[in-house]
Amino acid sequence: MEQGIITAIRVVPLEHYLVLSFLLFSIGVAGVVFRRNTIIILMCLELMFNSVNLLLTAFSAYHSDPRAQVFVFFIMLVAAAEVTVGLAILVMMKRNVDSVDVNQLNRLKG
Amino acid sequence: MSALVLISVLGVVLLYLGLFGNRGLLAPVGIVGLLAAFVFFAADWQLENALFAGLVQFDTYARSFSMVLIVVTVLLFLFGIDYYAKVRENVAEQYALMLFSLIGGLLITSFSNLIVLFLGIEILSIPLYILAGGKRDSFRSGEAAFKYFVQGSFASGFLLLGLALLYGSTASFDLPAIEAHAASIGTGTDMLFLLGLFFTIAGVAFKVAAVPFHFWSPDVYEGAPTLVTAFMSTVVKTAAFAAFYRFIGHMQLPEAVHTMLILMTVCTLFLGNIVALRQTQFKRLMAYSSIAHTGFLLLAFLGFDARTPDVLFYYLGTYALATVGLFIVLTLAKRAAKGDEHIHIFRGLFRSNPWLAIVTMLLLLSLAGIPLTAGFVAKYRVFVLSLANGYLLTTAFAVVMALVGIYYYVIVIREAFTPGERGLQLVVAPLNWLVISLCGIAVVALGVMPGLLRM
Amino acid sequence: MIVALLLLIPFITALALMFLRPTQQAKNVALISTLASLGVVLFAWSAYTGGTVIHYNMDWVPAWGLRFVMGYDGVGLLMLILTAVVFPFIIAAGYGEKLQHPSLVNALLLFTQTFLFGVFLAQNTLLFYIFYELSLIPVFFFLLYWGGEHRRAITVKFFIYTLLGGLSLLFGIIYCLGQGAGFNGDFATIGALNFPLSTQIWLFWVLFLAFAIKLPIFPFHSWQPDTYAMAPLQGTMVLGAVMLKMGLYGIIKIVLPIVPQGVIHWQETVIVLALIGAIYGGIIAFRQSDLKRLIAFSSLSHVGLLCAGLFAWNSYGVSGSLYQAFAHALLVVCMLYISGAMKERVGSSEMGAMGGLKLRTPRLAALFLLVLVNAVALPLTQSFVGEWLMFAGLWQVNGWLAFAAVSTIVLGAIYMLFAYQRVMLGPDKWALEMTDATTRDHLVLVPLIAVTLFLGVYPGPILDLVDVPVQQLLSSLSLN
Amino acid sequence: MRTDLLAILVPVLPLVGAIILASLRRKLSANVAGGLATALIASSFVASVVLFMGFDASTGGRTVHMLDWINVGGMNIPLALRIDALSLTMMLIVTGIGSLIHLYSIGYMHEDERAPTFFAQLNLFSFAMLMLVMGSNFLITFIGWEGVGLCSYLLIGFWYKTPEYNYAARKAFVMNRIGDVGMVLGMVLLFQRFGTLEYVSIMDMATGGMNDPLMIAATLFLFIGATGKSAQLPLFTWLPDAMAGPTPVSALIHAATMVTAGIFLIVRSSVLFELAPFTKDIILWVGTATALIAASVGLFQNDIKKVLAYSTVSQLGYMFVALGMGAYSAAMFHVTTHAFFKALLFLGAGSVIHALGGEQDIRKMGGLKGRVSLTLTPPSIRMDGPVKITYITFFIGTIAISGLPLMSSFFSKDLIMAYGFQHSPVLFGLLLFGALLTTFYMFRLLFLVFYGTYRGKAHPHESPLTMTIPLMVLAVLSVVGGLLNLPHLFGGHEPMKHFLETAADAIRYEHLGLSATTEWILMGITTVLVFATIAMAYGRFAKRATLEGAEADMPFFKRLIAQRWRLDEFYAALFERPYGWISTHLFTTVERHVMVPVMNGVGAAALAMGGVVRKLQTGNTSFHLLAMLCGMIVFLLITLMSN
Repeated sequence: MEQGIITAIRVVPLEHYLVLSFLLFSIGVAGVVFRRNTIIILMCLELMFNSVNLLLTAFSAYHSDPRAQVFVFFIMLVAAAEVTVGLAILVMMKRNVDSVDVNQLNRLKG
Repeated sequence: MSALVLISVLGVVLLYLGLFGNRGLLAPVGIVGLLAAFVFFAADWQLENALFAGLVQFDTYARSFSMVLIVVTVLLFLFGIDYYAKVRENVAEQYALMLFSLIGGLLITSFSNLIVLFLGIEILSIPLYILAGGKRDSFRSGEAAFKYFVQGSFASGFLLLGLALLYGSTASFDLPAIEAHAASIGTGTDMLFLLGLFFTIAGVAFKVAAVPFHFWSPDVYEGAPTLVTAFMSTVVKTAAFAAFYRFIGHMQLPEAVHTMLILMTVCTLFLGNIVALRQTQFKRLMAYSSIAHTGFLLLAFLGFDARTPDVLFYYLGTYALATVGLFIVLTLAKRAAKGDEHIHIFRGLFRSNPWLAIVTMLLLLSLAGIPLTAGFVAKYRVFVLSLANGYLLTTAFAVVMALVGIYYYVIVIREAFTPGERGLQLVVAPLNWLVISLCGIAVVALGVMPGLLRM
Repeated sequence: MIVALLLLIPFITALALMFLRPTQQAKNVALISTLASLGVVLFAWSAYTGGTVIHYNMDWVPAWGLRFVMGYDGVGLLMLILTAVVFPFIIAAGYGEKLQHPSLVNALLLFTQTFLFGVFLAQNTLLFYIFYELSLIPVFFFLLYWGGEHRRAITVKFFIYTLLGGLSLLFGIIYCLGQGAGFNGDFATIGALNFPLSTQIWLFWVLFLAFAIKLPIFPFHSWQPDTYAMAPLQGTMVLGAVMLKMGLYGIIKIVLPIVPQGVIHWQETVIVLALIGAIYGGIIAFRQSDLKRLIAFSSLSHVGLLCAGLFAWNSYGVSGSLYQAFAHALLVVCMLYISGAMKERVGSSEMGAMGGLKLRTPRLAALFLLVLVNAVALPLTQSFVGEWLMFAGLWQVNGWLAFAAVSTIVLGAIYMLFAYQRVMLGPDKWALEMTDATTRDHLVLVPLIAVTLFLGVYPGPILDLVDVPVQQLLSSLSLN
Repeated sequence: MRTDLLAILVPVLPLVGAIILASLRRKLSANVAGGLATALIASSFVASVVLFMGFDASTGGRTVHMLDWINVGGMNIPLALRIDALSLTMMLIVTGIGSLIHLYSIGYMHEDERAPTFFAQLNLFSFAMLMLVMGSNFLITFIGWEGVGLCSYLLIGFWYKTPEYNYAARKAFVMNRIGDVGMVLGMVLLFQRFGTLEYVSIMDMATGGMNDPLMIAATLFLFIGATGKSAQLPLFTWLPDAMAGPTPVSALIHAATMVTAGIFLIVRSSVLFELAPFTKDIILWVGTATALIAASVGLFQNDIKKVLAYSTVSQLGYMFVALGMGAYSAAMFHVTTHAFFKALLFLGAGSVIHALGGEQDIRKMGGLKGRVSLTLTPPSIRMDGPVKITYITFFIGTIAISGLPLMSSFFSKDLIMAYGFQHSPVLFGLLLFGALLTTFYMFRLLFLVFYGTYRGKAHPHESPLTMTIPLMVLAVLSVVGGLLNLPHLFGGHEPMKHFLETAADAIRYEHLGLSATTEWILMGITTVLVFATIAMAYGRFAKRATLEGAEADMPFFKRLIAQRWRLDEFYAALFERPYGWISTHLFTTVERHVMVPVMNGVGAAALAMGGVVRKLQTGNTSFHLLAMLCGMIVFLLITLMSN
């Protein structure tokens, strides 16, 4: 990993990365919890994942240890897979209830 | 290694078989392949081989759980032959997805690196999202898939966060390193580490459906196709618990996390049992009962000592056996009842299919934990463990909850043995008979000679 | 060998009945099997020379503290005799009952017998517990499938309530196992447990609850009357005659040895509760109109006395209680059989539908009278010996308790005589045509009555059986 | 040893008879059964006589050990018989009078189709009674004690088709049981104190402190038992009802033998009572009260048997008075004579009832003696009454109980009254009053039944020989019975007293310290007053053709007495009805509305909880996510806090 980037990353103290990614993560969580539009929920999930990616990168830079970045790629991969599945399910849902509102689907309860 | 590769290839093979439309071969091939994998595991029993540069560690623990996973999958495939007999399309995919999911399970039972843990969980989950939606034309199935997906990815988000934080505080993904770090902390505090631990546990707890991460399970269990439900409540649950224990089993946890686990145990026991009391849909009942069992397993977690893995292994193995059998019976009854899942469909089973009724009774008694069934020994060992580690009140609470549990199982038995009424005539395919009776016999045999099932 | 036979004879017969379904022969087969076990037990008795006879002593799953130890001492042998003696008559009582699937009925009964034998043979607490719970299962199905009205609700209630006690017992046992202290669960090593008083005080209830419910003693009895009244005749017989004796046995074998100080601490409480139950049941029984329900409450009353006598915890009290347990088993079978015989003839066990039957069935009336004599514990019947010993034992604890206990002999007289009058005496209101006591009735009742009378005149055999073990028990405990 | 065998035979013979008769009760005819029963009891009478002859009082008695009964943990209670003066006396009475009454019953019951059962039970009773008197320890006595209770229950309810009879039978048994509670507790207490129940050993060990509370308690308990069995206050109301049984039963059980068990028990354990003067006082006053109350009630009874019943109760009262004063021999003496004349009277009554075809109401009798004419040449008494023998014997019985000079009761009752005077003149007065009441109602009975004009419808006829022979024998005994214990005053030397001394030490210490003159005076007073009373009774009843009207138009107090002091109503209101009420409501209220609901409540609560908690599962994904999040936050906070 090229030294320059690391130093560039290390310009900003770790705490900032922490806070930032926590913020992003929280936004993602909030979005997932409070929004009812499934597509937005998917995006917020992505947001959660990516905030973690950011965090990992920062850590890896500070630990000067590449494995975390490898992990980041894995995460991206997984996220992609999830989204595909998610969209498929979304399509099915649209077909079933003709809506993308999360709470349309609530026949199973109790 | 060989086994993992074999199973992955097997999955692909099945897909191709499906492509060329000879559905008759699917299950047989799958079963043969799985048995082969089983043999591979059995072959190199003792030796500890690390795979993928030590990301995966196939020790006795991992191997025994893997073998159980495979056996259960085989049983489910056997059942699948009859289950998918009517279905026209996408059968191959269903089998294949189960296999892929199984691989995920194998990975998380054997991980020694958190990356693998994450990947494994995802490999385990993503196929399940699809499987849950397996019945394309069924609304409920779709809903199940959707809920599972959303909540699942939500949880994996937290899991990731936890992993990241752990990495942040320990600068490593390797389990040993993390354990070392945990030990080094001792009584001191490391916020990052604590949070990381917390979120990771939360992420895993979601998979084992521990309160408060259980909300998906009743809906998904009810909505998903029965075979998939069976798969989830046996293979997935077993794998997840194996992973859970592998993760925290050897770690010196901070007191705080301990407190949280106790809390989680109590809540899970309470909610699972209490709510199950009010369930009339059998699958939903099984969902809550599985939450309840999660509670008992968590109780076993509390007292970490040398016996714990063995106890978990025994509990999960026997639980899986009983569950598989019951889900098969349910499917048959459901078929006869034109898709009804209310426990009334078992009414008068004893009059119409006495032997089936008796086996069902055995399986239910095992879940309830009545002596001379495996379930009793399992519960007994859990209590021994937790009491030996001094969780007096928690155990007492668990005992009371066990009583509650007995109630709702007995209610089902009562349905089956309600006199005077002739129930639905269930048609049992020979293969199903094979599986069911295997489960029944195993449950009793393991109850009489518990020594047979140990890692 | 004996142990193996006792467990296998009924068990295999039961399996055979289940698989072969010899509807016609079922009862005979079962009867033969029970008689065979009776023979075995009597042989064991004749061979018994005292002490604890251990037949099997092996590890089951050593790693998990499961051990398989079987044998018997005097008390256990008494219980075995009791079980073996009572069961043939219970089976025989079945000849009068027109239950469907006789093979299943008898299979279930034989399973019960197997597990009961297991309970009384087990020499390991956990093994005891396992059989203790198992014995419940066949009874559960018997009641569920052949019970009277409301059976579904009542059976489950009964099952759960009993298991509540069972699980708490399990909890206690596991707790003790966890204590190490050289206790591997065997009765032999139970003395090694030496809990501090503070522990014993709560552990007592954890262990005792199971038996308190099983017996049942006063506040825990509310499952019993309904169950007795609803259960099929043979079911009630099993419950009342044998199963509740498990409670007694368990108290002696588990509660007393594990928590002696706890017992002393709670002694008076338990005795008071038991006696409240004895009086409570005795009073209620007086106005019961259903014969079986009356028997249920009378049994509640008797059992209260048994428990009180046991907790007097001196040689008179304990041996009296054990002796009375035997008497009570025979008594319950007799009374229930008579109620069954009446139901056969009248068509219901409501005493309102009877009266003046002595005119129709003088022989049956005479038999009833003989049973009654035992029930009110007149001297020279078995019950008197037991009750006298218990009174003597209770007096040593506290005069007032003894007074309360003795007062039950009046209550007993009141309700039994009233019942007898309502069934047998008075004008022949209904003028029903009915047959007098049949050969079967005689075959069942006469031997039982003969035994009660013989053991009333010459209680030696049984008393000698329990005397030594009880002495040892008490001395060993007073050491702690 | 021959004597031992004999001793065992005495109770066993009737038992055998009972068993045989009970098992063959459908095969045998009334007469055969009666014959067999009579033969057996008679033979045990013979055996008793032989034993009596062969008995050497100086030895004090022997214990015949049959087998170990209850032998556990240091308690050893054998089945053993005690042969000594006391038990022999009672044995003779029981078997002797028993045989006579068996014989009598042959005639009395010959029409009843259940006669064999009757005789079986009568034999069983004899067995039990013999066990009672022969037992060598309290528990054996208790065997008989309960046995006679059972037989009394069976025989009172012998005609079981009549609900009232069954009720009376139950009443008798239950009241006895109430007494038995005392008896049992007494025995337990004594066992605690002495570690044995053998009479001999206890009497030896019982020494030392007067009024030792434990001794008082024990004796009081025993006395309670005695009040039950011997129909004393407050437990006597069962005895009059017990007249529901066949008359021979009333004669044997409820007059001659069973009801004296209480007295026997106290004499048996006299030593203990000597150590507890407190108890003795209580006995004394209970006895007095019973004697007077019962006698008063006797004045107004119109059922021939009820009159006799109350007189029995009152006579028993006298015996207890004697016991209370420590005059045990006097008590036993009166027991004996009372057995004679009361049996006689009952049998006579039975004969009358038999003669009138079951009529028991004396208002429907009268004039049965017919005309009695006395001729001097040749000297003879000619009577044309239908029931001569019955009349004569009944007459003898009446004067015997009234204590006319030289009759048996003259000695026995006067002895008691003399002791009473020695104790306190007041007591003497009371006893005298009681005696006069007795005389009055007995003669009232006599006159109303045999004198005046016949008021009934049935045609009287004399009873068969089997019935009259016992009457005559008993009549003789009632006359000469006094000789058994002839006081010094009349040149006797109280043989019975000295005989009984050998069995019960306490008797040695009883001593009548009155001067001869005092005794003469007392006797004189008594006799004079008795004759006066008879005259009064004669004046009121002898010529009567009709009787005073119903109780309704009596003055209050008189009515109260006529209605038996309303004791039955009192007990009914105080015990029977409340008991039933409690029984019902314990079930309907406590059991059904507390016990069961509480049990079900727990389950219901759990189910309800489930109903609430399951609401969390709304099936609404957003909510699930939110709930999950909140749960997680809560957990997180807890984690962080506990850190």
